[in-house]
Amino acid sequence: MTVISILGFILIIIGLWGMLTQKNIIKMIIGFSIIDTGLHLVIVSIGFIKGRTAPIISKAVEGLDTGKNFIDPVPSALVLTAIVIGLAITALMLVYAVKLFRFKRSLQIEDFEELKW
Amino acid sequence: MNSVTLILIGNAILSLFLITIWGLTLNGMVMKIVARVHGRFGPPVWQPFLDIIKNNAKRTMIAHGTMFFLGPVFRIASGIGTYLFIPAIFGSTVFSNFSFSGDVFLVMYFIFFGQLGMALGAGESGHPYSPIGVSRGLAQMTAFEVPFSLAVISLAVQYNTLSITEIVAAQQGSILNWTIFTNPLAAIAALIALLGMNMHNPFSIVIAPQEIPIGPPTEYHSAYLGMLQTNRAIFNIAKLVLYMNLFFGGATNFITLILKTFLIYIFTSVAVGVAFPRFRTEQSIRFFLKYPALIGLLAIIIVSIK
Amino acid sequence: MIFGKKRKVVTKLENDGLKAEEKELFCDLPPRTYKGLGKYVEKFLNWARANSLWILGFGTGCGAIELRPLMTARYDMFRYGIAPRPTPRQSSVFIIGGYASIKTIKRIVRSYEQMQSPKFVIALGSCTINGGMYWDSYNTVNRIDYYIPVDIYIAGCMPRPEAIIAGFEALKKRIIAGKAEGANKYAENFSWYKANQKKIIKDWNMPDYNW
Amino acid sequence: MVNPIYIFITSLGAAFLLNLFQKINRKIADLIFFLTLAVINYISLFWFYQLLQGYEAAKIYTAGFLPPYSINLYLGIEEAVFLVLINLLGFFSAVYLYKKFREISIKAMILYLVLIMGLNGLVMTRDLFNLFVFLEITSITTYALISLEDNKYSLTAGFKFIIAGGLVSTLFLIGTIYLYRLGGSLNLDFLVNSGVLNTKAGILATFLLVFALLIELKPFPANGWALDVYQSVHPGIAAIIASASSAAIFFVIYKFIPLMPSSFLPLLAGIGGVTFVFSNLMGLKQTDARRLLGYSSIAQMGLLLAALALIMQFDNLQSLSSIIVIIGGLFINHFLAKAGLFWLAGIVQKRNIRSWKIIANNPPLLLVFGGFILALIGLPPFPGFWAKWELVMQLSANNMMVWVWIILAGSLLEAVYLFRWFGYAVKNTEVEEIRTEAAQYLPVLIFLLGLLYLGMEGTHLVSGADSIYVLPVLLGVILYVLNWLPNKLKGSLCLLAVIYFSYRLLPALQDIYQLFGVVFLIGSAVLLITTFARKDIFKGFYPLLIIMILSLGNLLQAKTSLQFFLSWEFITITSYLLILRGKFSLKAALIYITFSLAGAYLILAGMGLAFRDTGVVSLAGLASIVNSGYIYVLLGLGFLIKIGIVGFHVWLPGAYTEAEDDFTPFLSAVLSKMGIFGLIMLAILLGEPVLKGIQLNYILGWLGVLTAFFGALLAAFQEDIKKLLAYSSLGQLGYIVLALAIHSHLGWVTSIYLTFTHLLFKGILFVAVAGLLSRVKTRKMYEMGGLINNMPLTFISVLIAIIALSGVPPLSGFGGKWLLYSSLLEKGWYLQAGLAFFASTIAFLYCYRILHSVFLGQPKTALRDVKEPSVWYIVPQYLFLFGIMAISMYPNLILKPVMSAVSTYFASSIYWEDYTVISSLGYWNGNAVMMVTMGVFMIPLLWLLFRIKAVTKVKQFNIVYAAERPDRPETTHYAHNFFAHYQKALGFLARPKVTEFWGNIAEVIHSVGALFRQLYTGNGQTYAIHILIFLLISYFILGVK
Amino acid sequence: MAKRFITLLLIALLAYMFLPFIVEVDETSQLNRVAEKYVTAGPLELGAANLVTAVIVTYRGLDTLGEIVVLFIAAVGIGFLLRKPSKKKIAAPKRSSSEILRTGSDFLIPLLILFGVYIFTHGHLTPGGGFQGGVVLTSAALLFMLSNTEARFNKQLTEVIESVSGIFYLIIGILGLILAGGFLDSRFLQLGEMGRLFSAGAIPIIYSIIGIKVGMELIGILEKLRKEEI
Repeated sequence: MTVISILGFILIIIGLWGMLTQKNIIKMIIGFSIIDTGLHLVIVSIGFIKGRTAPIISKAVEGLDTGKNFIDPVPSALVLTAIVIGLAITALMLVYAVKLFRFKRSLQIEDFEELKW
Repeated sequence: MNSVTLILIGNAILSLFLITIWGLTLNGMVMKIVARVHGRFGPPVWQPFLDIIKNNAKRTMIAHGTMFFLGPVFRIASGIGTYLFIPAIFGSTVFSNFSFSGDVFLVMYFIFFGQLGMALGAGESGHPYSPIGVSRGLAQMTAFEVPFSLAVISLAVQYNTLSITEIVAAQQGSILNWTIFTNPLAAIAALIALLGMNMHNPFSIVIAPQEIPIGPPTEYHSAYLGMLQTNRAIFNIAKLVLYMNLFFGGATNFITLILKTFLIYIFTSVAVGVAFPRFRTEQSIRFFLKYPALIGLLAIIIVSIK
Repeated sequence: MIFGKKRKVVTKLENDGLKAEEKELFCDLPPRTYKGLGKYVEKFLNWARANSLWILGFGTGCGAIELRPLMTARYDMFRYGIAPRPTPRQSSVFIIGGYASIKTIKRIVRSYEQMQSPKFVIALGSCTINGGMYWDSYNTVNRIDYYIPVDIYIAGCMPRPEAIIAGFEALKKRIIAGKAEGANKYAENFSWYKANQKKIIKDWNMPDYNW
Repeated sequence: MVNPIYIFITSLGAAFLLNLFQKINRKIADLIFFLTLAVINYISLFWFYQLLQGYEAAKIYTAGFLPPYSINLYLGIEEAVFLVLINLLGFFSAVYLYKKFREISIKAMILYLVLIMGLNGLVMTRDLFNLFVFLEITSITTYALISLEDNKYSLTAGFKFIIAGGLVSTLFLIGTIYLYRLGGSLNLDFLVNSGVLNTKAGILATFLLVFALLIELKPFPANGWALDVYQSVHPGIAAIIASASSAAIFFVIYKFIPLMPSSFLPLLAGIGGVTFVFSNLMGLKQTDARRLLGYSSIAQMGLLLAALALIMQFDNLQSLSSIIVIIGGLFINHFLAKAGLFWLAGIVQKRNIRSWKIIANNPPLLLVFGGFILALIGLPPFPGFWAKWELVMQLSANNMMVWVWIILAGSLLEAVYLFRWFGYAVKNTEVEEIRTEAAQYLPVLIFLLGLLYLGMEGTHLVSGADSIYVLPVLLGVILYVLNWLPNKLKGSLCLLAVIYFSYRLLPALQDIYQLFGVVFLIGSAVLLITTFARKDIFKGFYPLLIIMILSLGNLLQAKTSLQFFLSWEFITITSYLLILRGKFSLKAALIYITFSLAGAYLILAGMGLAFRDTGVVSLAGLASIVNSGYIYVLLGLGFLIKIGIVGFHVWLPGAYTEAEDDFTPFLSAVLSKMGIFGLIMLAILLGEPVLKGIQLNYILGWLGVLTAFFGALLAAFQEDIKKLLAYSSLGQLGYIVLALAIHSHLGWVTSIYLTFTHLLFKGILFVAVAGLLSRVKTRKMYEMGGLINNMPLTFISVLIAIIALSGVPPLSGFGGKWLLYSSLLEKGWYLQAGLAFFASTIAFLYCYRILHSVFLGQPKTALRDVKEPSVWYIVPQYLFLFGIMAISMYPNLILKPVMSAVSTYFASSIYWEDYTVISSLGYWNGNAVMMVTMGVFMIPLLWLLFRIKAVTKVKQFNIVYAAERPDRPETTHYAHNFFAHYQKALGFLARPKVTEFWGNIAEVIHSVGALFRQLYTGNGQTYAIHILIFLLISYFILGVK
Repeated sequence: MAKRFITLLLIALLAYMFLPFIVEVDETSQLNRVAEKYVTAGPLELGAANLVTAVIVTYRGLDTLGEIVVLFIAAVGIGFLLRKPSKKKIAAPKRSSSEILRTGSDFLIPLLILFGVYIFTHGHLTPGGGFQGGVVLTSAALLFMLSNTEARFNKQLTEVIESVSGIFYLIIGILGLILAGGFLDSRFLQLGEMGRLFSAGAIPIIYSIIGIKVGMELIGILEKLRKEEI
């Protein structure tokens, strides 16, 4: 597979490691962001075809068979949505972090274990 | 009421009368014999008659309530009834009583009728000793009924009938046909149970004259007591007749009946009753549920294997 | 209830010794006298009574020690139709075994009253007649017959079992003769007996007649 | 035709606009909010209706291109059902939440609208990525709405949720993109046959997708966050999450099934099953009401998942309607009940389930609560019942018995904690009132009515059901509405209903069934008279009673196993609720319902097996089964548990004792016979089955005689009068079972004869005790005494009943004993006969005890002025008494019909000569015995009466008392520990081994639950690790090659 | 430590689990059916030069609407979450922005706005589009916030613009439903000549609306987070 997707998966793994081992909420959120980034890389890499160009009709591609020269536009479209959604979730996570900090003046995940069993 | 019924009733009354006389006499005789065993003269043979007359002739009576009043009635009715449901003499119309009413199970259960009624009457007296006696009596009864019932079941299996008359009929002919010889284990179990039933030592805890004056009838006196004593004679003889019928070949005439019941009674009251100390209630319960019950079980198993 | 309906209740006892809430726990009828049935019937019954004497031994005094040998094979009271009985309800002869202290007189009265008539009392030993060796004791009763009617006294300190048997024989004769009517006497002179009893029993907490 | 796309347009438009309108006027904004919800409801209802009418499903192509080029939506009948439910819930939840919304912010409304829209989208969309978008929309709105209750707990829970959600969306997205890569499309329909699954990567991608969705369904153990959310969020939101969101996700999984390789289905089923069982297990230890609901929610979704995955694996599915019944029933049941319960949790405002007792102050709320609890457990008349029935039937038919056991075990656990909770709610000791507002109350009520309606509809869908069998419920509802009537009038109405019902039913029944009809209905009618003595206002008593009694009748006329089981369950529930009415019956009722349900589930499993073997649900079909041992064992065990056979009797004394005094007679005299009836029915249908070479009837016989023995023995040692009678009942039932097991003409005659006599004397005894206790405020026998003077009428009836019970001639009880021994000896069961005889002598101990300790001996000072109980207690006693005397006098009155009824099944082995009944062994003439007894009784009685003049009636203390006077009645009455010596001798047999055994089992189960819930540490990170572990385990279990 | 080790193990297993994606899925060389159609027929059907835009706005328009909604609810949700001010306020140290920042931003802000508008209006022609444009707009706003710490955006105005643009988006969608093939079909307007600003049907309009809406939503988020004191 492409290097990009491998890179993406490595990022996902790294992000996951961060999310699962870091006790600080902000660091966990960063971990999540890294996962997200890796994910976006993986998505983009799916659409990539070696030697082809972005699917925009311009002078450079005029007259060529678009079907043979363009990469897949769908993953590019999807990744945009994914980015926006990731953004939204990250923003909410951060707001949650803010709210949680207000209650306990702490950002350690172990400090929020009142609910259990 | 037709003539058949009248004759039946007449026969029953005659039978009952004779058996009451014999029962009281038997009691007197046994008292005498026991006294002789003790090395005493003992009361006269007719002493039971005197006691009953005296008690019935008491001028005052008290009653604690209706059940108290009826208790002895239940008791004596049960005694009479038990006797009347047993065919006392094989082949005799006078002594066949009302045995057409039911089989051996009826007799076994009718015994409880009086015990329950008596216990209720005693209970109403309000005297604590009465229920203590009742409690002991009932407890002991549950225990000695086990070997007895096992023996009866064994008999029922052996003779394939529950009818007393037929059981007696099957034992006719030779002394070796008696159940005590054909089914000795059942007979042994039942005889041990009889010791409990008769409440002689070692199973006399129920009436325990020393600790709880006299057990259930502590408050009974005068005519009540007279009736209870009468019942003791009748009921006793009823049990003996039942045993005689079940295990000792029954009787074909009154003399045989007298002889056989006398001997059975001698066994329980003199041979065992005089010679042993007394069991506590739980000891007697455990006793009955151990070897006698085992013997009864063996009797059933052996019979059913045959 | 069906009992006692037909009989007119003459009077009721006060039962002053009882607390108010206890009064309904005890019967408040006084004793009454009873007539015999008919001359001959009564004779027969008296004979039966005389030959079936069931005794209630009241063994406070030393006299009771002499009652025990009666049951043994040596004296064998059973042959005279005498038998011990554990409850006053069933007994017909009340044997007071010696002196009666003020404390026990209450029990004596109660037991006597609970016996069913006809009932007979044998006072055993000198103490019951005149106090005997305790005649000047602060705590004993000198004459038992001030408190319950006595049929037979057996004098002696203590009387031997043979004397007791003789006493029983005397009692039998008295019964057969129809003279042993202590219960009726007690009922007739109930207020006198009761007054005597109450005079010495200070903590009277029984009904006036113990049925 | 409204295009369903307008659902999105209107809700989004409103969402965009709300903020603006709010600036103008908040009221308008609110109006728009509700209007929007109404519109989307209208659209979905419209489509639902259209599709029902057979119109074509709506296919919506956005952007004017056909799939797979554009995103398309699909609205078929399944989608429509889910949409309708989600939107209805959305609307009512909004009504419920309105006050909260108004207080807080218009933003909440916006988020709410978008959430509902997102759920709609999840249901309709056919595009993978679009699905993802909608998933995120619902997740984000949920994250935000969690803070509706702005506190530490909800926010921590929310954060845990976000972490889990983040992981889920990552997995989902990876799966999506690889599916696109491998399948060349994002459209579900086009992916199905695109060959994606040919590669390991394709399967992995599918797995990731499915797994992500699965996590959204909160499977055990990767669901710690979900529980926290349920516990902490506003109940209105929790209702949405538990019902609407879960519904949508569930539907998505359903949509995905065609895409999944078949190897996924067992995994899904396994996960569902594990979730179902373990969530219920952990729920046992839970005391927080909302968290409890969370456990239950998760469990229910697990069950649904398992059911779906299992159904999809069936080789031979009977019909579409059974899928609808199973999935639809389970789903709707969970959907409505869970939402309703969460709402209720919001209304009650109490966290601890023990504090829910305040709900008892508000009967309508209590009713609703009870309804939801019953629905959740899957009891009739709610849809879950039909679903579980059908599920078990279909599982059995497809030879998945293991699954039947898993589901039944889980259901039982769930029932335990839900009923425990309900028990706490019923027992009111507080005066605190619940503030209810119509806006909060109405949605709850509407959902309950919906459940009821759908439950009733279930009768049309399930094969073998009949709406007649739910009619009693209708009658109950009517009576409940008529609650304002005076009690006696209500009672009379009940009585009339029962009499009319018997008049209609009894002639239609055959032989044995008819006899049991008499026991059930006439017995109940007589016992109903007792209830007239009630003075207080009491809600729900008669309605429950009438349902119970009529269902008893229905039990007899049941033609199919479903009808039978339905009536059986009705009786179980109503009797449980009636027992629960007792003052201190909490624990007893819980044990009762636990055992009853366990029994019922055994019956259910047995019927499932029968269905597998015969393929029909008709009861008569059972007769054709060749190898019926297992079915006999299962059904028989179920019936025996209801009887309270030894080993399973632990529920019995408590239930009998703690039930209200005038209900206990029903339990003992009537209800206990339903187990007997079941056994007889079973024996009629199955004969004498053999299992692995063992004669099952032989075991049954021993069980019966042991029950008789232990029942009698235990009864002897009781101080509590009702407990004594309860054990006595147990013992008597033992005889009946023993006689039944003999399986001969004589045996059955005995059994039915005993059934009748037991009805009579136990009826008397329990009614008498009820009357007694109405006067004497204690159940301890030694605290009574001497009551014969206070209540002579009661004493006489008790005396007669006791004589009949103990089997002493001349009364009817002896007939039973005689028949029993005759039949036992005839069969050759000698040892059993011996033990039975022993038991019957032990019975004397307690028989005497009742009479003595209560009625005889020394009257207590405190009870001196006690009066005879109300006439309503006396009348039924004397009606029964009349019955006993009649039967005793003329045994053929009852024996002849019984014999002829039994002759249908066996050749008669006894015959009559006048009044004498003659068996092969002995004979018995009840009439003669009676006459002789009366004769011999009269003679001494006359003599005593002749001496009556000498008699003085004395008072209670006129006893000889060692020359002293008695001091107090309490110390003079010998009644406590009456059979101390017996206890010393045989007490070792009466030690509560069985109770300890079951107690240990309960303890172990609770401990296991407690152990497993330690998984939920409360740490959001740990929960994420759980998800990861769960992912890996599931994947490696799947073992993709 | 043990927990970390376990986590490491788990992640390693996860990596192992993902292996098929790396090993089995080889590099693409061919467009699949859907992509092929987009690439070849897209320009003709929609008239958009930027085919990614065509996919985003029209073919997968519903996704985009959803995306907008996600942003919208994120903004609303953040506002909702932060509805209550902190009880314990720890004011961040306030200081005015530097001269360089202020001058620089004064210079950059108009350019950024212009650039943003350019990006979303030309989304159908060149790389970029509504989201990108919106973000550029937001960066202008961010710059403004940084340079003018005291100034506030008119919350009312941003919200109204946001709502109205959202409604317009929906209206265009409905127009597509009524006038053309389906919801969000951009072809109800003339396709025009490819490469012109006013071409490709409603795509530029949609993208503009998206741009404005995204910009306003992000500004809203920034504004809410900015005024927040922890």
